[in-house]
Parts: sequence; C-alpha cells; structure tokens
Amino acid sequence: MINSGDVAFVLICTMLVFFMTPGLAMFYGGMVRRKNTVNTLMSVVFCCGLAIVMWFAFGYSLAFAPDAGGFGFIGDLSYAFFNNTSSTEAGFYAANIPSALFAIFQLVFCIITPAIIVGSLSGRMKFPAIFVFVAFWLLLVYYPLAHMVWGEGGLILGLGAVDFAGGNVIHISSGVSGLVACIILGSRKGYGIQAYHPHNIPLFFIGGSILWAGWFAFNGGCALGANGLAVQAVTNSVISSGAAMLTWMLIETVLFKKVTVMGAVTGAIVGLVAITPAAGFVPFWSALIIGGLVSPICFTAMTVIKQKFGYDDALDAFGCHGIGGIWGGIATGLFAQTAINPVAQWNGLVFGDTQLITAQLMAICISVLYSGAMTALIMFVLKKVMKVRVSPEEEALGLDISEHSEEAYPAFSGIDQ
Amino acid sequence: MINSGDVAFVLICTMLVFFMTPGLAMFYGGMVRRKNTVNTLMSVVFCCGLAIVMWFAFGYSLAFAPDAGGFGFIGDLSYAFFNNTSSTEAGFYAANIPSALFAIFQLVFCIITPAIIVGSLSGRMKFPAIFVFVAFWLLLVYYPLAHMVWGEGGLILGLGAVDFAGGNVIHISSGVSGLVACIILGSRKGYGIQAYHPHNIPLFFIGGSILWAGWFAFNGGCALGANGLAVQAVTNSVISSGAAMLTWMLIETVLFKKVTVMGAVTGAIVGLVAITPAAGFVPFWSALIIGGLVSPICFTAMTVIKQKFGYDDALDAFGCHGIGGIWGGIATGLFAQTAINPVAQWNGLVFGDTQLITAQLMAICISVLYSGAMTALIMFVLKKVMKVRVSPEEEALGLDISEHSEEAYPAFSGIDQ
Amino acid sequence: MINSGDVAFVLICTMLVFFMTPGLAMFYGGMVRRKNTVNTLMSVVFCCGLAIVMWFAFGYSLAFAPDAGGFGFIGDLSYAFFNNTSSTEAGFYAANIPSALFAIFQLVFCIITPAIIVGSLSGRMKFPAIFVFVAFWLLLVYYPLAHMVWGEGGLILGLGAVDFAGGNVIHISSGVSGLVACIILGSRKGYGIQAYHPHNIPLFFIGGSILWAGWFAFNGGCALGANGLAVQAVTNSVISSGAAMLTWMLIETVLFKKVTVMGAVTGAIVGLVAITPAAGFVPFWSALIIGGLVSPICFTAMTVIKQKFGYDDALDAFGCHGIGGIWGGIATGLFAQTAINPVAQWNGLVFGDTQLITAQLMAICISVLYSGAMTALIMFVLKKVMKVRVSPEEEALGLDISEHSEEAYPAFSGIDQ
Amino acid sequence: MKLVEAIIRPEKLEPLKDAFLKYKINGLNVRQVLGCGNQHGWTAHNRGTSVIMNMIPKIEIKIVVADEKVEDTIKVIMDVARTGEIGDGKIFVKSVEECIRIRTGERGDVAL
Amino acid sequence: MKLVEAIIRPEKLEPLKDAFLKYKINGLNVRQVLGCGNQHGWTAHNRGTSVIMNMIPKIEIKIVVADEKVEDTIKVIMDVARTGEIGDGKIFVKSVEECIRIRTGERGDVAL
Amino acid sequence: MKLVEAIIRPEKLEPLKDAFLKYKINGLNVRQVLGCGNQHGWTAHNRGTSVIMNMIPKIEIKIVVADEKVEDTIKVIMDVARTGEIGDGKIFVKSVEECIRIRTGERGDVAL
Ligand SMILES: Nc1ncnc2c1ncn2[C@@H]1O[C@H](COP(=O)(O)OP(=O)(O)O)[C@@H](O)[C@H]1O
Ligand SMILES: Nc1ncnc2c1ncn2[C@@H]1O[C@H](COP(=O)(O)OP(=O)(O)O)[C@@H](O)[C@H]1O
Ligand SMILES: Nc1ncnc2c1ncn2[C@@H]1O[C@H](COP(=O)(O)OP(=O)(O)O)[C@@H](O)[C@H]1O
Repeated sequence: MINSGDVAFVLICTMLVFFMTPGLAMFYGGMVRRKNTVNTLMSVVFCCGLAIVMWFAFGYSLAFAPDAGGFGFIGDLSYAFFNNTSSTEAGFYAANIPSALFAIFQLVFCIITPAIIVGSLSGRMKFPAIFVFVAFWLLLVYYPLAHMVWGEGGLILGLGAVDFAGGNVIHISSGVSGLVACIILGSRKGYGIQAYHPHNIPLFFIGGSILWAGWFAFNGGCALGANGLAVQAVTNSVISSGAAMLTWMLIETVLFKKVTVMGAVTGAIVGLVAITPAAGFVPFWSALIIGGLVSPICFTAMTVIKQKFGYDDALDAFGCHGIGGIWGGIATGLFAQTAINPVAQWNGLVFGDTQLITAQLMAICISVLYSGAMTALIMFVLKKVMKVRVSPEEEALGLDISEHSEEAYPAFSGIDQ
Repeated sequence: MINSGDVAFVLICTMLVFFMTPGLAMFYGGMVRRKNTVNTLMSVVFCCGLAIVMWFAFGYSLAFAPDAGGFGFIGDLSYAFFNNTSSTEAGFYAANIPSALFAIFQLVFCIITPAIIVGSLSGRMKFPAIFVFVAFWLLLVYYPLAHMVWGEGGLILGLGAVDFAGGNVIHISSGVSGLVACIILGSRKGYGIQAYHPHNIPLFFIGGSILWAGWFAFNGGCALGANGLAVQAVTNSVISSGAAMLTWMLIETVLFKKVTVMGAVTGAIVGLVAITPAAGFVPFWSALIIGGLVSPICFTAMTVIKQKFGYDDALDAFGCHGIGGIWGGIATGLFAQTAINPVAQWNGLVFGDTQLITAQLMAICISVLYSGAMTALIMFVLKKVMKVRVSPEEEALGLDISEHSEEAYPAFSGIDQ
Repeated sequence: MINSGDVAFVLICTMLVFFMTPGLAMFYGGMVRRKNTVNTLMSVVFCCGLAIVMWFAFGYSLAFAPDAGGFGFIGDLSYAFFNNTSSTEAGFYAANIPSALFAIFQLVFCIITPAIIVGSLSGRMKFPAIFVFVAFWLLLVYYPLAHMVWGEGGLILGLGAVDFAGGNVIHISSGVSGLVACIILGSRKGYGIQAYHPHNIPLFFIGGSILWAGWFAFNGGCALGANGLAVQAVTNSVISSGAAMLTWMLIETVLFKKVTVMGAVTGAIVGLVAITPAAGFVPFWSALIIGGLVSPICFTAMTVIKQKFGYDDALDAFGCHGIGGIWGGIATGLFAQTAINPVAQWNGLVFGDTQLITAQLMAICISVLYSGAMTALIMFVLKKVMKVRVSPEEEALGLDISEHSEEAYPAFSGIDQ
Repeated sequence: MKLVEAIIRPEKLEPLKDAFLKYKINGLNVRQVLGCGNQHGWTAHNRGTSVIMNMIPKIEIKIVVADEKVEDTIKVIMDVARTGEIGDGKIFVKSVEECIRIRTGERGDVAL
Repeated sequence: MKLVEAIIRPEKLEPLKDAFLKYKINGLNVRQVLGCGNQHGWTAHNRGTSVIMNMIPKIEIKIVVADEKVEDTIKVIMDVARTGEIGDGKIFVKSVEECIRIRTGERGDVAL
Repeated sequence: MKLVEAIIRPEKLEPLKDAFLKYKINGLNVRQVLGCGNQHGWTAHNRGTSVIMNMIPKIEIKIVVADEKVEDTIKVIMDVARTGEIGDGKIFVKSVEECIRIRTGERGDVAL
C-alpha cells in the first residue's frame, strides 16, 4: 500500500542523490589543474541532462520494463516515455510507492554512474567525444546491466547474487569502464614524470562532503521505504565511512607521518563505495570491517598497482569505485545475513554458506567482463568515427579554453577588463 | 488528518527550499566581478533575515489571513505574529499539516522571491537602498500578489487560473520587477562596451546545483503532502530541467561550436522556472516540451531582446525568471489536465479547452502589470528620499569595499599582513 | 509504534545534520588565513571518522545505556558495538523509531560538538594533539554530559532542567571547552597586534548556509518524529535566526555604518545557537526576543570581553556557542511553557514559575564547570605527554605545510608544474 | 628603450587601457600587487573587530616603449590615474637594454 | 649581471623548465600576468553574449644570469616558447647592479 | 635611485614589514611568485603518491629608495629574512632612472 511516509522518504532521497552528481563534479573539479576545471565540471554535469532525457525516452523502459525476449538481458519498450508509469499507483518493483517515483529514484543512480567514469578520462578527451561516449555507454552498458541485476527476470538476479544499492551496476561498471577507457585513450602528457597538483582543495572538499551526506540517502533510499532496512543501510554506511576514513589516515600516518584532507575524504568515499552493495544485508559490526579494510585495498590499487601498470586513471575512478566496489561485492558474500534481509537467499561465507559468495563472485565477473568489453568496443568505434583526444597543444593550453572557451576564474585576479 | 508522512515531507522541503536562497547568493555571487562578490552575497542573503521577521510579524497574515474587505486583494491581520497559527492543528489551506508548517513553508518562497530581483540590480545599487526596496516590495507586491493568487478569496484564484508552485507570484513578479527596477536604476558603467567577466565559475556552479536539487523540493513541496501530486511535480521538474539543459547546450553548439558550464546550468535553471507553475498539472510528456522550448525562448530574451532594448539586467533575473515564468504560465494553459489535478477546472488548449489558457493569460497580465507598476512606484519614491545608486567612483572601486568594507578574498593571495 | 513518517523524518534529519560538520569545516576554513586552510578543514572533518568509530564501539553505550552504578553520571557497556540496538525495534528513548536510528541520530550531534571546539584552537595546535584531545574530550566530557542531560537516569535530567536540542551538551560544553583550551594553548603569534584576515568569504558563506539550513533539521529532528513538536521547533528556529541576523546587522550599522556578510551570517548562527535548547519549549513570539537579543550579547562577548581578557578564541567558538548557549539555556527558563511541551515540568519565569529557571541555571553551571574542568585536565596532561603547539617557525609557515604537507590551492595560480 | 612601470589604483586600469588604445600604446602587461606607502589602508570590520588593511591591492602596469615615447606614456598615465588623494601610486622609469619578439626573433624598437 | 625577463604563453612554462634544467640554468622565478599586444584574446561565450577576453593570461619569468650567459638563455627561451603565432611574447633584458644571496651574504655572480 | 628587489620566504613578510616601519622605509609593494633555485621544494602526498612541489611560493618585494639608503635597506632585509637554510632567497639591485608620484607630479627622490 502506498503510504506517505515511504513516499516522503524516497522522494527526499531522490533529491539528495540527485545533488550528488553536481557534488561529484565539484569533487573532481577541485582535483584537476585550474586550466581543466570547467571541462571537468561540464563533463560530469551534462550527464544530468543527457541521462534524464534518455531515461525518460527509453532508458527506464530498457532497464525495468518486462524482459524483452526472455534472456534476462534487456527490457522491452513498454515503459518508454514513462508509459504505464504512474505518479499515483504502485508498479511491479515496489508496492508502497508510485511507479513514477521508483522510475525517478532509479534515474538519479543512472545519472551519476557515467559521471563517475569521467574521472578516469580527465584532462585529455574532447568534450563531444565524452558526450557521445556517455550516450552509448548508457545504452550498451548501463541499461542492460541494470536490467540484469535489478530488472524483472534479470540474469544476474537469477544467480541469487545480491547488490543492495548498486555495487555492480554503478561502482564496478563505472570503475572498470573508466579503467578500460583511460587505457584506450592514453595517458595525459607528461604522466609519470610530472606532478598534477589539484587546484582547489576546498572545492574538492565541498564535493566530497555532498557525496558523503548524499550517500546515506543513496544507500538508505534503496530500501524503497522508511523502514528498518533503510535504518540498517544508513547505519552501516555511517560506520563503514567512519572506519575507512580512520584507516586511510592511519596509512598516511604510518607512511608519511602526515594526514591529508584529500586522503581522509577519499577514505570516507571508498568506505561508502564498499558498503554500497552490502548496506542492507550485513550486520553492524561487519561494516566496521568492510570499511576498515577498503582503505588499504584501494590505497594499494591507487599507488602500487596503478604505478606498476602505468595506466593514467586520472582521478582514480577505477581505484576508488572499481576496486572498492569489487571488495564490497565480495564482502557482501562474506557477511550477508538472511535474517537481516531475506532477499539474500543464503548467509555469507563467515556464517558458513558458500552459495552466496559464489554467486557474488560470478556477478562481479559478469559485471567486470561485460562493462569492460562494451566500453572497449565503444571506445574503438568512437576512435574510428570522431576525434577523441585533444591535440597536445590543446592539452597544454587546457581544455577549458580549447573545448569550452570558458575559464573557471576569469576575473578572479581582481583585474577588471 | 495530520499525518507524519506529510509533515515529514513538507518540513524537509521547507529546509531544502530555505537552502536555495543562500544557493542563489552563490549562483549570483560567482557571476559578478570579484570586487562585487560580498555585495552580491549580502544583497541576497539579508532577505532571509528581513523576510522572516516581516512574515512573522504581519506578512503571513496579509498574504494568507481571511480577505480584508472582500476585494480579494489583501488579507487582514488576524494571523499577525502567527496568531491563530498552530504547530499541532491544521488550518484553512491544508488539512493534513499544521498551519504553522504551512506558514513557514510559504515563508521560504517569500524569502527567495525578492532575492531573485537583486540579480537585475547587481553592481550599482547602494545596499541601504536595496534593503528598503525589498521591505517595500514585499509589502506592496509580494503579499498582495500571494493573496490574490493563493489566498482565501483571492482575486486571481477567482479567475480560474492555476499556478502550481509560483510562476506568477514568484518568477513573473520578480523577473518583471527586476526589469523595471534595473531600467529605472540605469545601466552599470560601461555596459554595452565592456565585458563583465564572472569571477568564480565553481561558486556559480555550487549555487546552481543547490538551486537545481532544491527546486525539486520547491515544486514537490507545493503538493503539501507526500502524495501522487508531489511525485508528479517532481517527475515533471526532473524531465523539464534535463530537456532544457540539453537544448541550451544544443543552441550553444550550433552558434559557437562549444558548450559552456554557465550555459548548461542556466539551461537547467530556466527549465525549472518554466515547469514551476505547470508541475502539478501537466502530463510527463509535456514536461519535455516545456523544458525543451524554454531554452531557446530565454536565450533569445537574454541576447537579442536585451541587446535591442539596451537595459542592463545584469544577471538576467528578467531573462530567466520573467520570461521563463511567462512561458511556464502559458504552457500550463496549454497542457494542463484536470485528470491530473482537479484544482484545474478545465483542460489546457491542446486538449481543446480555451477557458484555462484565457485565465492564464489574464493572470499573467495582472501579475506583470501589478508588479511592474508597483516596482516603478517604489523605485521612484526611493529615488526621491534616499541615495539609490553608488557614485561612479564607488562603482569603479567595487561595492564590496564601498558598501561593506569587506573583501571577498582578503588573504587569498597568501600574503599575510 | 514505529511509523514510516517519523522514521523518514528522523533519517533525513540525520543526513542533513551529518552534513553540518563538513559545513562547519568550510565555515571555519573560509575564516582562516590561506596557509591554515587545509589544517582547519582537517581538524574539523576528522571528527567524523573518529567520533563515528568511538560512538559505535562504546560511546553510544556510555551515553545512553542504562546508568552504570546509579550515579546518573555514565552509562554501562550494554550498548557497546550497537548491541541491543536494532534497526527494526524501538528502544527506551523513542517508541516510534528504531533504536539504531536513535543511535545514529544522536551520533551526528556527537560528531559536530568537538568539531566546534576546534574553532578556538585554530592556527597553532599540532594535528596529532588535536586528534588525541578530541578522543579524550569525547570520552571524558561528551559521553558523561550527554548521559547526565539526556540519558536514562541522568543527573541533570533529574534536576528538572530541560534542553531541547543540546544547549548544554553541545553548545555550552564546546564553547567553554574552547575557551579553556585556547587559554591553556596560548594565543597565536602576533595576536592583538596583527590582523587575521579571512581568506575566502564565499567558502565561509557556503559553510554558514549549510549550518543554517541544517540547523532546522538539528532542532526539528530532536522531536524524534514528524509531529507538532518538530514544527514548533523549526518555526522557532526560523524566527530566531532571522531576528538575530537583523539585530546583528543593526549593530553593525549603528557602529560602523556598514553591514558585512561575516556579521550577518554570524548573527544568524548565534540566533540558531540560542534557540537550540529552547526550540521545543517556547512560544513563537519569544523566539523573536531570544534571537533578537542574542546578537548584542554575543557581539559584546566577541569584542569587549574577548579584548579585555585577551584570550585568543580564534574563530569565536566560545563567543558564539558558549555565550549563545548560555543565553539560550536561560531563555528557556524564561519562556518555556508546559502547554507546548509537557517535558518541561514548570513554566518559565515570565509566566510566573521560578523552579525551571533555577534548574536551568544549575544545569548551565554544572555544564560550564564540568566541561571547563575536564578540558583543563585533558590539556594539562596532553602538554605533559606530547608536543601540543607548533613551533613559531611552523606557525609562520602555516599549518597546512607543517602539519599536512598539503596546500589548499596548489595549482590555483594557473602555473603548472 | 625604457620600461615604464606604474603602480595604480585597481579601478583606474579600465580607463587607462582605453586611453592607451587612443594613443596607440598597445603592448603592456599588468599584475596585482599589494602596496603600502603614505596610504594606510581602509578599515574592515571583522565580527565587530575593526582591522586595518594596511597593504592595499594595487595594479602594476609594465610598458616597454621607445625612448621618445616615454614622456607621452607618463602623461597618459598621469592624466587618467590621478585622483589627487593619497594612494594614487607611482611611476618608475628604468632602462631596458634589449627587447626580443619571441615569435619572429626581431630585436630592438621594432620588437615592441 | 643581467635580468632576462620573458613573457610567455602559460602552456610553455613546463617545457621551458625542462629545457632550463638541461642547460643548468637553475635560478628563476615566475608569476602570472595579464598581457595585451597584437594578440587580442579569444572569444568567450557568456550566456549567449560573445565577449572578448582582451587581456590574456601570460607567464612572466625572471632569470638573473651572468653577462656571458644572456644569449644562451635567450636562445633556450626562443627555441621552446616560439609557436610562430601571434602572442608568443617578448623577452626583455635589463642590467642588474648587484645580487646578494640572503642565506650567505655572498654578492655578485657567485650569488646567482 | 635604486630598486631593491628581494625574493623572500612568505613567512618573513610580516617581520620584514615591522622592521621597515622601524627604519622608516615606508614605500614598497609585494606580490607572490613561484621560484626555484637550490631549494627543490617539499614533498606533498596526493592520495598516496608523493609529488615534489618544485616551484615554491615566495614573496617578491620591491622598494625604490634613494641611492644612499640602498645598503641600509639590504641590511634590514638580510637581518630579518635570513634563516641560514637553503631557500632564503636573493636580493637584486637595479637602477631606476626616474620616479614620479602620480598624485602630485613630483619627480625624483622627493617622490619616493
Ligand atoms: N618607494 C616605493 N617603492 C615601491 N613602491 C612604492 C614606493 N612608494 C609607493 N609605492 C607604491 O605606490 C603606492 C601608492 O603610494 P602612496 O604613498 O600610498 O600614495 P601617494 O604616492 O599618492 O602618496 C603604494 O601602495 C605602493 O604600492
Ligand atoms: N611593449 C610591451 N611592453 C610590455 N609587455 C609587452 C609589450 N608588448 C607585448 N608585451 C607582452 O607580450 C605579450 C605578447 O605580445 P603580442 O604582441 O600579443 O605577441 P607577439 O609579440 O607574438 O606579436 C603580450 O600579451 C604582453 O604581455
Ligand atoms: N638566478 C636567479 N634569478 C631569479 N631568481 C632567482 C635566482 N636564483 C634564485 N632565485 C629566487 O630565489 C629563491 C631562493 O633561491 P635558492 O637557490 O632556493 O635559495 P638560496 O639562495 O638560499 O640558495 C628561488 O626560489 C627563486 O625565486
């Protein structure tokens, strides 16, 4: 039965999660050099426009409409233009909220996912190419994956794997896609020799804070109601983010004797990534472990592994979201309890069941392979048909001017013209 | 019956909409030259203080108390100091939330409206004059208009015109007032010859993001409950803003081959302006049209028309809110459906009824004429009794120092003193 | 009975209040010199990590578990690691929300309190010392005080004193602790001779705005449900903040003929501090008085008193929170009405009862003495066992580099390296 | 060749640029500096405390001109940047030994 | 001793620093300036209005070198900073009478 | 007239200003520059990657003084700005041909 408490909760969560995408733009924008600020903001925020219109037109339908063909791979077009989607009646996925609310709540997740990828491509990709890339990525990666994991009759759902708030669909898919795309795109000029200093830590901090607070709505909202599951998810998210921040600070203290804002906030964020798939399945104490371990895992990925393989994952979309998401998916398989959420058919490994962890690993593999392969395909085709990378001169000049003719702080010097 | 779900929803929406006024300050503040930053923040944010106290003392009563005299023009003083306003019992306007909640929810709208006007007057008006202007504007324009459109026994309400979340009262009135006031105030020095570069695009972006996310609470909250209407309003707002962002980007691509952050965000904002009066009346598909068309309309207003007439609407309060609001009011008359919201007595023009569109046009005309005339009156009287404009030297020096003795970034150079 | 409306409300309030701590970091960060920006952000935001983990492990239990020993001083360990804390069942403190929700809602208050203190210590304390200080402060001041004021069987609760949203536990304790700690720590180099210019007013403004909007959730949420009490609390908070902003602007106008953004926003904040303990107990009209008077009171504290005694309360944690909180506690004793909230056993002084004001004064004294004494103890021990203050050279160089090897705007100059 | 270096009030840059345009002095570069001299700043109010901004933002303009144009350049600056109040700034003239246009490698007065 | 002062495109600073490293020119300081000359800026689009940025961000480098190293320094700059497009900038050479290393009090060429 | 141009550590500006006040040297202007020399910056940690800030923020002070005050000025700077560690900076002395006070049109030493 539709009830106002649940509607209020999911509506507000929709707003707060929507706010995360501009927040991500600030988070990324603060980390880049000044000359690429506008380009970074733009590459993230345009996703709002594009993903909304595509979702309304057909994306929602492809992801959540009844299965087309019965392969569990993609939905049909019966929900296109929000057909059969009502602001007063409940739909298939939730009995307590109107189907249109479910549709826009899912939309805000679909907006932020391609925006995450952009972090890997920062500072060297032409904006029109990013635009086209995101359009095709949504079509070929996001909608199918969302359908497989969450959709009626979806493939991965059928495996018995669980994913509370989007570990596979959102974090693993975007992180892995970022990795693949940034390898195909190539490194920034001077990568490995030069230091890329962030230009505005407070801007990064504002963005990180919006992400942190918004994430509670992100994970909590996935309970699709103001109920015990939402409380469980938010509580786990709080604990995991706090623990991850502390362990990141610990690592920095041990290695460098100093802690940084960039480190501490990154720690909190990876703590949130890791708990995302697990939030509504695991007990409180395990959130401490999930969060506490994600920082060393991601730290290693962002330093040792990245350096070793030499790919230029500029703002660590893969290091944070890909790696953190995989750890989160595995952790769900370790710590989930059917008593907490009967959607999980089995308990996690630490409680003795092996089926769930197996299903989780399979789901992760499918997500990694599927999104990696499709991203590679899109990038290769893109390279054939359009200019994907800016020229070295444009890269040196900065993408703000070369791609947008817009500076981030034109009159900041106080010199009027 | 008062119920916790609706109370929760409207309370939270009140908070989020309140946050929009500081957001607007940032939005405006980022667009001005560095030397006018503090003045811009101040001119917007002081509205919070002034509008709250006036609303509590008598504003709420003038707007929403029972009609004084029966002309449908202004309320009486029976709600002054929130008399007869209770935090536990429902009032006349909503049976499901306490009347004090209704009062503060309406308040947050009343705060942001004069703040919008400030955008037209940026960079040349003395702060005390702005203060007095806003006080009289609230008294002579906002309260009467709110009473006419929304109040018990209001004049415009009687016409059968509808206005979901404040197209007339908020956007048209502020936009038109901005236009009239900026013409009477005169242009900034060098306007038309000189370029006014924004000083901080990320600040503009932060403000724009707060506006965007907050607007969902703005439109959704006007359903005064966590119900289907709220879902309808939010869904429409999402779609319209996305579509408007894309069409603005399209215009820029066609004309300049480049898209800018300032353009894309402005597009989203005008998309939200346009859907404001329509949000709870129109079907989803029409939101795509309303949003898709508002960008070319406003773009034309902000370039061709502004240039032709040569008025200096500095931050485009008229171009965005005035024009966007008018288009939204008309669009409501085109696309409204009684089936969606029976508050509309007739369907829109595209469904064959002509009464609604007529009523809408009349309501728009009354709003334009009333707010334009009163603003002119206030400005003329103000010019007689006090110094309204800064001196050319103060303008050149910047209003931060001349009006506030406060710089925006005193120690940003890193040079301690 | 647990109901979705209340759960929705308190969950969302938890998120919004959580957001206030990073907001406070920005508020403080904008006010310091550029060279101490990162240090200020870090000193505030690390509290999120530390306070979360400590709360989960034992803090919540010490504060809210059944009294240990029956002195009303501290709780036992029965809620450690959120034992006996459920995301589906209600606990002792609220029948309408799950106990885990109560626990995390209380947590967000516990996060921001030590973060406030940091404002007094800005620009001269070693980061490891701040870390250790906060850990012990939470243990020795916050948990006991929260237990005494709010806990089952708490001492101060037993006096009949009331404190709606944390006047004693949060504002008085942090403000007084800030004062004591900053005196023991000593002034910044050159204090009294030199001017400390803020480096980024817009950043201060963003933070202040987040605090302002979030505070409505802070005070409203303490009703622990979406009910009339929440509406009362939010309405009072709105009125008080508006009035305080206006009176602060009035003071500035009278004294300097100019108003500043820093003044106006500070006014709003102290208005919120003052209403915090009173919000759910006093009638609307009294909020106007409470807010209207807090500005002159705090203004005097921050200018006359601070200057006279010469302590270096760098960002006025004591001037805002200590003084404002004391005034709020007294005002509660003046204006509370049992009719509004029967938790108050007597009416306030203006309604003729003297018991409440007596209890309030006693509660304030206990809070002041207890937190002052314990802070002094912690600081003295700390000074014995570790380096608490940076060297004069490090202070001159800035704590960003000396403590964190991280600059706030490394590449802001636009000069790539 | 001489370098004419002027410290002026920030609000005088715009009119000065226009004046230079008229006098066909078209190569210059500017930056922001903080300066102090006889002018001791203006008073700011910081949460009730009055503080003096004793280093004041100024603009420094550098123009390299041929020897015969020095006096003209000085005149233009004096005309536009003078308000008569303390804080108008200074003009310094220094000698420049060589000027090279990077684009072409030209040297001397033609490179200006 | 001479001061070689070059106004260059911002994007040329990184390669220039590398080049100096190779030539063992290791003392220098840089700042951002706004400049105008023959290059009249690029067009920005501001909510539909095209505006010209007519003062363009440039980097000013100052290097004090011994007299005999002046030409080498100029050569390095010319090699790296030239694109052949308008806006490449200028090099100015001025004489410096004295140089003192604050750390040691050394004067003259040894202090560079 | 001479221009004394000093590159110093940012944290030395405040004491230096106080010292100048004592010695009645009251006209000066400052700006921020990035410099490199023997000092190669400090190490920053960027999400685990150690990066070297190899251009370090410095303050450049310019003081134009009459010829006879040059050595005094240098002495004051040396006294205050020296720490003895690499990175203390340099002082450069250049000759200035003319100085004009914009406010009054005065020229020469009186205009300082
Ligand atoms: N001796 C000097 N050396 C370098 N700069 C100076 C000197 N004297 C003045 N200036 C610069 O000129 C500016 C204006 O000087 P000031 O003495 O305030 O005004 P006025 O020249 O009108 O008396 C100062 O802010 C400073 O930047
Ligand atoms: N006479 C001059 N004095 C000082 N700076 C100059 C002068 N002429 C040019 N500049 C600087 O050199 C930069 C490049 O000059 P410009 O004329 O645009 O290019 P080019 O030298 O390639 O023709 C300008 O932006 C300005 O900063
Ligand atoms: N030859 C030079 N030309 C211009 N600036 C220089 C030169 N040498 C040093 N500097 C400036 O002086 C600063 C300090 O120089 P450095 O060699 O690091 O210290 P020290 O002089 O104590 O050995 C540098 O950061 C740079 O700004």
